[in-house]
Amino acid sequence: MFRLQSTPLDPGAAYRDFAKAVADAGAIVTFTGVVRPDANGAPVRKLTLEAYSPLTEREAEAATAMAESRWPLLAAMAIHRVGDMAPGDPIVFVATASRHRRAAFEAADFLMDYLKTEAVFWKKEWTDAGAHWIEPRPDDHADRRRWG
Amino acid sequence: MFRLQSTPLDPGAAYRDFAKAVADAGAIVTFTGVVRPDANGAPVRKLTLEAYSPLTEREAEAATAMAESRWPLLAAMAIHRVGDMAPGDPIVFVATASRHRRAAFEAADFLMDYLKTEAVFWKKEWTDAGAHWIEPRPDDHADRRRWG
Amino acid sequence: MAQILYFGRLADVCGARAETVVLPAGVSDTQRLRDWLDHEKDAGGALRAGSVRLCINDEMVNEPSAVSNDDTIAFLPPVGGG
Amino acid sequence: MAQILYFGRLADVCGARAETVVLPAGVSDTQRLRDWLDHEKDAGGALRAGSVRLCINDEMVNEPSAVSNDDTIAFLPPVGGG
Repeated sequence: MFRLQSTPLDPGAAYRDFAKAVADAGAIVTFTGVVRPDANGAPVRKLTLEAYSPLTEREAEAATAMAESRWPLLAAMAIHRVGDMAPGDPIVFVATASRHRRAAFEAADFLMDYLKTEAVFWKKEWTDAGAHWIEPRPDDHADRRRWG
Repeated sequence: MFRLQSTPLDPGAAYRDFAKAVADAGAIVTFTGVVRPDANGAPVRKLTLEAYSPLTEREAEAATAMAESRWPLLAAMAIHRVGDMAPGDPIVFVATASRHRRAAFEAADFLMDYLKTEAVFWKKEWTDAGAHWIEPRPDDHADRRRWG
Repeated sequence: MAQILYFGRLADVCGARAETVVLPAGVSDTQRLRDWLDHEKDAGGALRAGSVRLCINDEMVNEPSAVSNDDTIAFLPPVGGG
Repeated sequence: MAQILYFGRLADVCGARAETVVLPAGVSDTQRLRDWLDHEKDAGGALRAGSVRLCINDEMVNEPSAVSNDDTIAFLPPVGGG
Protein backbone atom coordinates (compact mmCIF):
# COMPACT_ATOMS: atom_id res chain seq x y z
CA MET A 1 0.00 0.00 0.00
CA PHE A 2 1.25 3.46 -0.88
CA ARG A 3 -0.13 6.88 -0.05
CA LEU A 4 0.82 10.46 -0.90
CA GLN A 5 0.07 12.97 1.82
CA SER A 6 0.18 16.77 1.72
CA THR A 7 -0.58 17.20 5.44
CA PRO A 8 1.89 16.52 8.30
CA LEU A 9 2.84 12.88 8.73
CA ASP A 10 2.55 11.33 12.22
CA PRO A 11 4.66 8.14 12.35
CA GLY A 12 3.35 7.18 15.81
CA ALA A 13 -0.24 7.21 14.57
CA ALA A 14 0.76 5.53 11.31
CA TYR A 15 2.45 2.76 13.33
CA ARG A 16 -0.73 2.14 15.32
CA ASP A 17 -2.93 1.90 12.22
CA PHE A 18 -0.47 -0.46 10.57
CA ALA A 19 0.00 -2.73 13.61
CA LYS A 20 -3.75 -3.00 14.16
CA ALA A 21 -4.16 -4.38 10.62
CA VAL A 22 -1.51 -7.13 10.99
CA ALA A 23 -2.51 -9.09 14.07
CA ASP A 24 -0.46 -12.16 13.04
CA ALA A 25 2.88 -10.37 12.78
CA GLY A 26 5.78 -11.29 15.03
CA ALA A 27 7.99 -8.53 13.64
CA ILE A 28 7.26 -4.96 12.57
CA VAL A 29 9.96 -2.70 11.15
CA THR A 30 9.46 0.98 10.45
CA PHE A 31 11.61 3.58 8.78
CA THR A 32 11.01 7.30 9.10
CA GLY A 33 12.89 9.81 6.97
CA VAL A 34 13.09 13.25 8.54
CA VAL A 35 14.07 16.67 7.12
CA ARG A 36 17.60 17.33 8.42
CA PRO A 37 18.31 20.69 10.05
CA ASP A 38 21.38 21.45 7.94
CA ALA A 39 22.86 20.79 4.50
CA ASN A 40 26.57 21.29 3.76
CA GLY A 41 26.81 23.37 6.91
CA ALA A 42 23.96 25.76 6.10
CA PRO A 43 20.72 25.70 8.12
CA VAL A 44 17.80 24.29 6.10
CA ARG A 45 14.73 26.54 6.01
CA LYS A 46 12.41 24.40 3.95
CA LEU A 47 12.22 21.24 1.86
CA THR A 48 9.75 21.01 -1.02
CA LEU A 49 8.66 17.63 -2.37
CA GLU A 50 6.99 17.41 -5.75
CA ALA A 51 5.30 14.29 -7.14
CA TYR A 52 3.66 13.44 -10.45
CA SER A 53 0.28 11.87 -9.81
CA PRO A 54 -0.83 9.28 -10.78
CA LEU A 55 2.57 8.07 -12.04
CA THR A 56 4.23 8.41 -8.61
CA GLU A 57 1.54 6.38 -6.86
CA ARG A 58 1.37 3.72 -9.57
CA GLU A 59 5.10 3.05 -9.56
CA ALA A 60 5.37 3.10 -5.76
CA GLU A 61 2.46 0.64 -5.51
CA ALA A 62 4.36 -1.62 -7.88
CA ALA A 63 7.43 -1.40 -5.60
CA THR A 64 5.49 -2.39 -2.47
CA ALA A 65 3.91 -5.24 -4.45
CA MET A 66 7.41 -6.33 -5.50
CA ALA A 67 8.49 -6.35 -1.85
CA GLU A 68 5.45 -8.42 -0.94
CA SER A 69 6.25 -10.99 -3.63
CA ARG A 70 9.96 -11.15 -2.77
CA TRP A 71 9.66 -11.56 1.02
CA PRO A 72 7.07 -13.46 3.10
CA LEU A 73 5.38 -10.29 4.37
CA LEU A 74 2.04 -9.95 6.08
CA ALA A 75 1.93 -6.31 4.95
CA ALA A 76 4.05 -3.49 3.57
CA MET A 77 3.18 0.16 3.32
CA ALA A 78 4.72 3.53 2.59
CA ILE A 79 3.40 7.03 3.19
CA HIS A 80 5.23 9.89 1.46
CA ARG A 81 4.82 13.61 2.02
CA VAL A 82 4.49 16.14 -0.78
CA GLY A 83 4.62 19.94 -0.45
CA ASP A 84 6.60 22.11 1.94
CA MET A 85 8.26 20.70 5.06
CA ALA A 86 10.39 22.19 7.84
CA PRO A 87 13.45 20.60 9.53
CA GLY A 88 12.33 17.79 11.84
CA ASP A 89 9.21 17.03 9.77
CA PRO A 90 8.82 13.41 8.65
CA ILE A 91 9.09 13.01 4.85
CA VAL A 92 8.45 9.32 4.51
CA PHE A 93 7.21 6.43 6.66
CA VAL A 94 7.71 2.81 5.64
CA ALA A 95 6.38 -0.16 7.62
CA THR A 96 6.72 -3.88 7.02
CA ALA A 97 5.36 -6.84 8.97
CA SER A 98 6.32 -10.50 8.87
CA ARG A 99 6.33 -13.54 11.14
CA HIS A 100 10.12 -13.45 11.58
CA ARG A 101 12.23 -10.33 11.66
CA ARG A 102 14.66 -10.86 8.76
CA ALA A 103 11.98 -10.45 6.07
CA ALA A 104 10.62 -7.28 7.69
CA PHE A 105 14.09 -5.71 7.99
CA GLU A 106 15.11 -6.54 4.42
CA ALA A 107 11.83 -5.44 2.84
CA ALA A 108 11.88 -2.07 4.64
CA ASP A 109 15.50 -1.57 3.60
CA PHE A 110 14.61 -2.45 -0.02
CA LEU A 111 11.61 -0.10 -0.09
CA MET A 112 13.71 2.80 1.17
CA ASP A 113 16.38 2.15 -1.48
CA TYR A 114 13.62 2.16 -4.10
CA LEU A 115 12.09 5.38 -2.75
CA LYS A 116 15.47 7.14 -2.66
CA THR A 117 16.52 6.27 -6.21
CA GLU A 118 13.49 5.44 -8.34
CA ALA A 119 10.36 6.85 -6.76
CA VAL A 120 8.97 9.70 -8.86
CA PHE A 121 9.71 12.70 -6.62
CA TRP A 122 11.76 15.87 -6.88
CA LYS A 123 13.20 17.58 -3.82
CA LYS A 124 14.18 21.22 -3.48
CA GLU A 125 16.10 22.31 -0.42
CA TRP A 126 16.01 25.92 0.72
CA THR A 127 18.89 27.22 2.83
CA ASP A 128 20.23 30.67 3.65
CA ALA A 129 22.80 30.00 0.91
CA GLY A 130 20.06 29.54 -1.70
CA ALA A 131 17.79 26.81 -3.06
CA HIS A 132 18.88 23.71 -4.96
CA TRP A 133 17.44 20.48 -6.25
CA ILE A 134 18.63 17.31 -4.52
CA GLU A 135 19.33 14.16 -6.51
CA PRO A 136 20.12 10.68 -5.12
CA ARG A 137 23.65 10.28 -3.69
CA PRO A 138 26.02 7.67 -5.20
CA ASP A 139 25.52 5.72 -1.94
CA ASP A 140 21.78 5.57 -2.67
CA HIS A 141 22.38 4.01 -6.08
CA ALA A 142 24.91 1.56 -4.60
CA ASP A 143 22.39 0.56 -1.94
CA ARG A 144 19.70 0.08 -4.57
CA ARG A 145 21.93 -2.25 -6.62
CA ARG A 146 22.17 -4.68 -3.66
CA TRP A 147 18.71 -5.95 -4.56
CA GLY A 148 19.41 -6.63 -8.26
CA MET B 1 19.56 3.38 26.54
CA PHE B 2 17.81 0.27 27.76
CA ARG B 3 14.70 -0.14 29.88
CA LEU B 4 12.81 -3.09 31.34
CA GLN B 5 9.07 -2.59 31.56
CA SER B 6 6.44 -4.70 33.30
CA THR B 7 3.49 -2.67 32.01
CA PRO B 8 2.14 -2.75 28.42
CA LEU B 9 4.49 -1.33 25.81
CA ASP B 10 3.15 1.32 23.40
CA PRO B 11 5.46 1.53 20.35
CA GLY B 12 3.64 4.57 18.94
CA ALA B 13 4.25 6.54 22.13
CA ALA B 14 7.80 5.19 22.42
CA TYR B 15 8.46 6.36 18.86
CA ARG B 16 7.33 9.89 19.70
CA ASP B 17 9.50 10.15 22.80
CA PHE B 18 12.50 8.86 20.90
CA ALA B 19 12.03 11.11 17.85
CA LYS B 20 11.59 14.20 20.04
CA ALA B 21 15.01 13.55 21.62
CA VAL B 22 16.90 13.26 18.29
CA ALA B 23 16.10 16.45 16.40
CA ASP B 24 19.14 16.11 14.10
CA ALA B 25 18.26 12.67 12.74
CA GLY B 26 17.56 12.14 9.06
CA ALA B 27 16.69 8.46 9.58
CA ILE B 28 14.84 6.62 12.33
CA VAL B 29 14.42 2.84 12.27
CA THR B 30 12.24 0.95 14.72
CA PHE B 31 11.69 -2.72 15.35
CA THR B 32 8.77 -4.07 17.33
CA GLY B 33 8.58 -7.72 18.35
CA VAL B 34 5.05 -8.94 18.96
CA VAL B 35 3.67 -12.08 20.65
CA ARG B 36 2.53 -14.35 17.80
CA PRO B 37 -0.95 -15.84 18.00
CA ASP B 38 0.18 -19.41 17.36
CA ALA B 39 3.15 -21.72 17.89
CA ASN B 40 3.55 -24.98 15.95
CA GLY B 41 -0.11 -24.76 15.03
CA ALA B 42 -1.43 -24.36 18.60
CA PRO B 43 -3.01 -21.07 19.73
CA VAL B 44 -0.79 -19.20 22.19
CA ARG B 45 -2.52 -18.22 25.44
CA LYS B 46 0.29 -16.40 27.16
CA LEU B 47 3.98 -15.59 26.95
CA THR B 48 5.98 -15.03 30.14
CA LEU B 49 9.25 -13.13 30.03
CA GLU B 50 11.67 -13.35 32.93
CA ALA B 51 14.75 -11.16 33.41
CA TYR B 52 17.55 -11.08 35.97
CA SER B 53 17.99 -7.54 37.22
CA PRO B 54 20.44 -5.85 37.29
CA LEU B 55 22.40 -8.22 35.06
CA THR B 56 19.88 -8.01 32.20
CA GLU B 57 19.92 -4.21 32.18
CA ARG B 58 23.69 -3.95 32.53
CA GLU B 59 24.42 -6.28 29.61
CA ALA B 60 21.75 -4.73 27.38
CA GLU B 61 23.12 -1.25 28.12
CA ALA B 62 26.53 -2.54 27.03
CA ALA B 63 24.99 -3.79 23.76
CA THR B 64 23.38 -0.44 22.94
CA ALA B 65 26.69 1.28 23.78
CA MET B 66 28.45 -1.15 21.42
CA ALA B 67 25.97 -0.23 18.66
CA GLU B 68 26.62 3.46 19.32
CA SER B 69 30.38 2.98 19.02
CA ARG B 70 30.14 0.81 15.90
CA TRP B 71 27.77 2.99 13.85
CA PRO B 72 27.49 6.80 13.63
CA LEU B 73 24.24 6.93 15.60
CA LEU B 74 22.58 9.92 17.16
CA ALA B 75 20.77 7.60 19.56
CA ALA B 76 19.86 3.96 20.14
CA MET B 77 17.36 2.55 22.59
CA ALA B 78 15.56 -0.64 23.50
CA ILE B 79 12.57 -1.24 25.73
CA HIS B 80 11.87 -4.84 26.72
CA ARG B 81 8.80 -6.23 28.44
CA VAL B 82 8.92 -8.62 31.39
CA GLY B 83 6.00 -10.54 32.90
CA ASP B 84 2.92 -11.97 31.21
CA MET B 85 1.86 -10.99 27.71
CA ALA B 86 -1.00 -11.99 25.39
CA PRO B 87 -0.85 -12.57 21.61
CA GLY B 88 -0.54 -9.23 19.82
CA ASP B 89 1.24 -7.57 22.76
CA PRO B 90 4.58 -5.91 21.95
CA ILE B 91 7.53 -7.66 23.66
CA VAL B 92 10.36 -5.43 22.55
CA PHE B 93 10.83 -2.05 20.90
CA VAL B 94 14.16 -0.98 19.41
CA ALA B 95 14.80 2.44 17.87
CA THR B 96 17.92 3.86 16.22
CA ALA B 97 18.57 7.29 14.73
CA SER B 98 21.32 8.46 12.40
CA ARG B 99 21.91 11.10 9.75
CA HIS B 100 21.80 8.55 6.92
CA ARG B 101 19.66 5.47 6.84
CA ARG B 102 22.22 2.65 6.49
CA ALA B 103 23.61 3.09 10.01
CA ALA B 104 20.13 3.16 11.55
CA PHE B 105 19.05 0.00 9.70
CA GLU B 106 22.18 -1.95 10.56
CA ALA B 107 22.28 -0.92 14.20
CA ALA B 108 18.62 -1.87 14.76
CA ASP B 109 19.23 -5.20 13.05
CA PHE B 110 22.32 -5.80 15.23
CA LEU B 111 20.49 -4.91 18.44
CA MET B 112 17.69 -7.34 17.66
CA ASP B 113 20.18 -10.13 16.93
CA TYR B 114 21.81 -9.38 20.29
CA LEU B 115 18.48 -9.35 22.13
CA LYS B 116 17.38 -12.64 20.55
CA THR B 117 20.55 -14.59 21.34
CA GLU B 118 22.43 -12.97 24.23
CA ALA B 119 20.11 -10.73 26.21
CA VAL B 120 19.44 -12.19 29.64
CA PHE B 121 15.82 -13.26 29.31
CA TRP B 122 13.89 -16.49 29.52
CA LYS B 123 10.63 -16.99 27.65
CA LYS B 124 7.87 -19.45 28.49
CA GLU B 125 5.08 -19.98 25.99
CA TRP B 126 1.70 -21.27 27.14
CA THR B 127 -0.52 -23.01 24.59
CA ASP B 128 -3.45 -25.40 24.83
CA ALA B 129 -0.90 -28.17 24.23
CA GLY B 130 1.07 -27.15 27.34
CA ALA B 131 3.82 -24.77 28.38
CA HIS B 132 7.43 -24.81 27.21
CA TRP B 133 10.54 -22.68 27.40
CA ILE B 134 11.66 -21.08 24.14
CA GLU B 135 15.33 -20.84 23.27
CA PRO B 136 16.89 -18.96 20.33
CA ARG B 137 16.42 -20.62 16.91
CA PRO B 138 19.49 -21.64 14.83
CA ASP B 139 18.57 -18.74 12.50
CA ASP B 140 18.93 -16.34 15.42
CA HIS B 141 22.46 -17.53 16.13
CA ALA B 142 23.36 -17.39 12.42
CA ASP B 143 22.03 -13.82 12.26
CA ARG B 144 24.05 -12.86 15.35
CA ARG B 145 27.27 -14.20 13.81
CA ARG B 146 26.96 -11.73 10.91
CA TRP B 147 28.27 -8.99 13.22
CA GLY B 148 31.37 -10.87 14.40
CA MET C 1 -2.54 21.34 -28.82
CA ALA C 2 -0.04 19.37 -26.75
CA GLN C 3 0.22 19.76 -22.99
CA ILE C 4 3.83 19.99 -21.77
CA LEU C 5 4.76 19.38 -18.11
CA TYR C 6 8.11 20.35 -16.54
CA PHE C 7 9.08 18.74 -13.22
CA GLY C 8 11.75 19.51 -10.66
CA ARG C 9 14.54 21.80 -11.80
CA LEU C 10 13.14 21.85 -15.37
CA ALA C 11 10.25 23.98 -14.09
CA ASP C 12 12.85 26.51 -12.88
CA VAL C 13 14.76 26.35 -16.18
CA CYS C 14 11.65 26.75 -18.32
CA GLY C 15 9.85 29.21 -16.05
CA ALA C 16 6.68 27.11 -16.00
CA ARG C 17 5.35 23.84 -14.64
CA ALA C 18 2.87 23.34 -17.48
CA GLU C 19 2.01 24.92 -20.77
CA THR C 20 0.09 24.15 -23.93
CA VAL C 21 1.87 24.37 -27.26
CA VAL C 22 1.04 23.74 -30.88
CA LEU C 23 3.63 21.31 -32.20
CA PRO C 24 4.99 22.61 -35.53
CA ALA C 25 4.88 20.37 -38.58
CA GLY C 26 7.87 18.04 -38.39
CA VAL C 27 7.94 17.81 -34.57
CA SER C 28 6.58 14.29 -34.71
CA ASP C 29 8.75 12.34 -32.26
CA THR C 30 10.38 12.82 -28.88
CA GLN C 31 13.82 13.58 -30.32
CA ARG C 32 12.48 16.42 -32.46
CA LEU C 33 10.32 17.64 -29.58
CA ARG C 34 13.35 17.83 -27.25
CA ASP C 35 15.39 19.77 -29.83
CA TRP C 36 12.60 22.16 -30.70
CA LEU C 37 11.46 22.87 -27.11
CA ASP C 38 15.01 23.23 -25.79
CA HIS C 39 15.54 25.97 -28.37
CA GLU C 40 12.12 27.58 -27.80
CA LYS C 41 12.60 27.70 -24.00
CA ASP C 42 16.26 28.71 -24.26
CA ALA C 43 16.93 25.75 -21.96
CA GLY C 44 20.61 25.39 -22.86
CA GLY C 45 20.36 21.65 -23.45
CA ALA C 46 18.46 20.86 -20.24
CA LEU C 47 15.54 19.37 -22.20
CA ARG C 48 17.86 17.34 -24.42
CA ALA C 49 19.84 15.72 -21.59
CA GLY C 50 19.86 11.91 -21.56
CA SER C 51 19.17 11.97 -17.81
CA VAL C 52 15.79 13.57 -18.51
CA ARG C 53 13.14 10.93 -19.18
CA LEU C 54 9.90 11.49 -21.04
CA CYS C 55 6.44 10.43 -20.12
CA ILE C 56 3.57 10.51 -22.63
CA ASN C 57 0.02 10.48 -21.28
CA ASP C 58 1.28 9.34 -17.85
CA GLU C 59 3.30 6.42 -19.23
CA MET C 60 7.09 6.24 -19.32
CA VAL C 61 8.21 5.78 -22.93
CA ASN C 62 11.24 4.41 -24.74
CA GLU C 63 12.68 6.90 -27.19
CA PRO C 64 12.22 7.90 -29.85
CA SER C 65 8.43 7.74 -29.57
CA ALA C 66 5.83 9.50 -31.68
CA VAL C 67 4.24 12.65 -30.27
CA SER C 68 1.17 14.53 -31.46
CA ASN C 69 -0.94 17.52 -30.56
CA ASP C 70 -3.27 15.21 -28.60
CA ASP C 71 -0.59 14.23 -26.09
CA THR C 72 0.40 15.28 -22.60
CA ILE C 73 4.19 15.08 -22.54
CA ALA C 74 6.13 15.34 -19.26
CA PHE C 75 9.85 16.07 -18.89
CA LEU C 76 11.24 14.25 -15.84
CA PRO C 77 14.70 15.08 -14.50
CA PRO C 78 16.38 12.46 -12.26
CA VAL C 79 13.95 11.33 -9.54
CA GLY C 80 14.38 10.45 -5.90
CA GLY C 81 12.26 10.74 -2.79
CA GLY C 82 12.63 9.77 0.85
CA MET D 1 24.37 -19.19 53.95
CA ALA D 2 24.51 -18.99 50.16
CA GLN D 3 21.61 -17.66 48.12
CA ILE D 4 20.84 -19.81 45.06
CA LEU D 5 18.76 -18.47 42.14
CA TYR D 6 17.21 -20.67 39.44
CA PHE D 7 16.11 -18.99 36.19
CA GLY D 8 13.94 -20.11 33.30
CA ARG D 9 13.31 -23.85 33.06
CA LEU D 10 15.66 -24.51 35.99
CA ALA D 11 13.06 -22.97 38.31
CA ASP D 12 10.59 -25.59 37.05
CA VAL D 13 13.15 -28.40 37.43
CA CYS D 14 14.15 -27.36 40.96
CA GLY D 15 10.69 -26.32 42.13
CA ALA D 16 11.92 -22.92 43.30
CA ARG D 17 13.22 -19.64 41.94
CA ALA D 18 15.38 -18.89 44.97
CA GLU D 19 16.52 -20.61 48.12
CA THR D 20 19.15 -20.29 50.81
CA VAL D 21 21.44 -23.21 51.48
CA VAL D 22 24.38 -23.95 53.73
CA LEU D 23 27.21 -25.13 51.50
CA PRO D 24 28.71 -28.31 52.97
CA ALA D 25 32.43 -28.43 53.65
CA GLY D 26 34.17 -29.29 50.38
CA VAL D 27 31.65 -27.47 48.13
CA SER D 28 34.15 -24.72 47.49
CA ASP D 29 33.96 -24.14 43.75
CA THR D 30 31.36 -23.99 41.00
CA GLN D 31 32.06 -27.53 39.78
CA ARG D 32 31.45 -29.05 43.21
CA LEU D 33 28.43 -26.81 43.72
CA ARG D 34 26.87 -28.00 40.45
CA ASP D 35 27.44 -31.68 41.35
CA TRP D 36 26.16 -31.32 44.88
CA LEU D 37 23.06 -29.23 44.06
CA ASP D 38 22.13 -31.34 41.04
CA HIS D 39 22.03 -34.35 43.36
CA GLU D 40 20.24 -32.48 46.19
CA LYS D 41 17.53 -31.15 43.86
CA ASP D 42 17.24 -34.41 41.91
CA ALA D 43 17.77 -32.28 38.81
CA GLY D 44 18.90 -35.14 36.56
CA GLY D 45 21.97 -33.28 35.30
CA ALA D 46 20.14 -30.04 34.51
CA LEU D 47 22.37 -28.05 36.88
CA ARG D 48 25.53 -29.69 35.54
CA ALA D 49 24.83 -28.95 31.87
CA GLY D 50 27.52 -26.97 30.05
CA SER D 51 24.81 -24.80 28.49
CA VAL D 52 23.93 -23.52 31.97
CA ARG D 53 26.09 -20.54 32.94
CA LEU D 54 26.78 -19.38 36.47
CA CYS D 55 26.66 -15.92 37.87
CA ILE D 56 28.15 -15.05 41.25
CA ASN D 57 27.00 -11.86 42.97
CA ASP D 58 25.48 -10.61 39.71
CA GLU D 59 28.65 -11.15 37.68
CA MET D 60 29.12 -13.82 35.00
CA VAL D 61 32.05 -16.04 35.98
CA ASN D 62 34.49 -18.31 34.21
CA GLU D 63 34.55 -21.77 35.71
CA PRO D 64 35.67 -23.19 37.95
CA SER D 65 35.33 -20.26 40.33
CA ALA D 66 35.39 -20.28 44.12
CA VAL D 67 32.04 -20.16 45.96
CA SER D 68 31.33 -19.48 49.60
CA ASN D 69 28.44 -19.12 52.00
CA ASP D 70 28.54 -15.35 51.45
CA ASP D 71 27.66 -15.60 47.77
CA THR D 72 24.53 -15.27 45.67
CA ILE D 73 24.88 -17.84 42.92
CA ALA D 74 22.54 -17.87 39.92
CA PHE D 75 22.01 -20.76 37.48
CA LEU D 76 21.28 -19.39 34.00
CA PRO D 77 19.97 -21.69 31.25
CA PRO D 78 20.38 -20.49 27.64
CA VAL D 79 19.11 -16.92 27.33
CA GLY D 80 17.23 -15.09 24.61
CA GLY D 81 14.69 -12.27 24.53
CA GLY D 82 12.85 -10.33 21.83
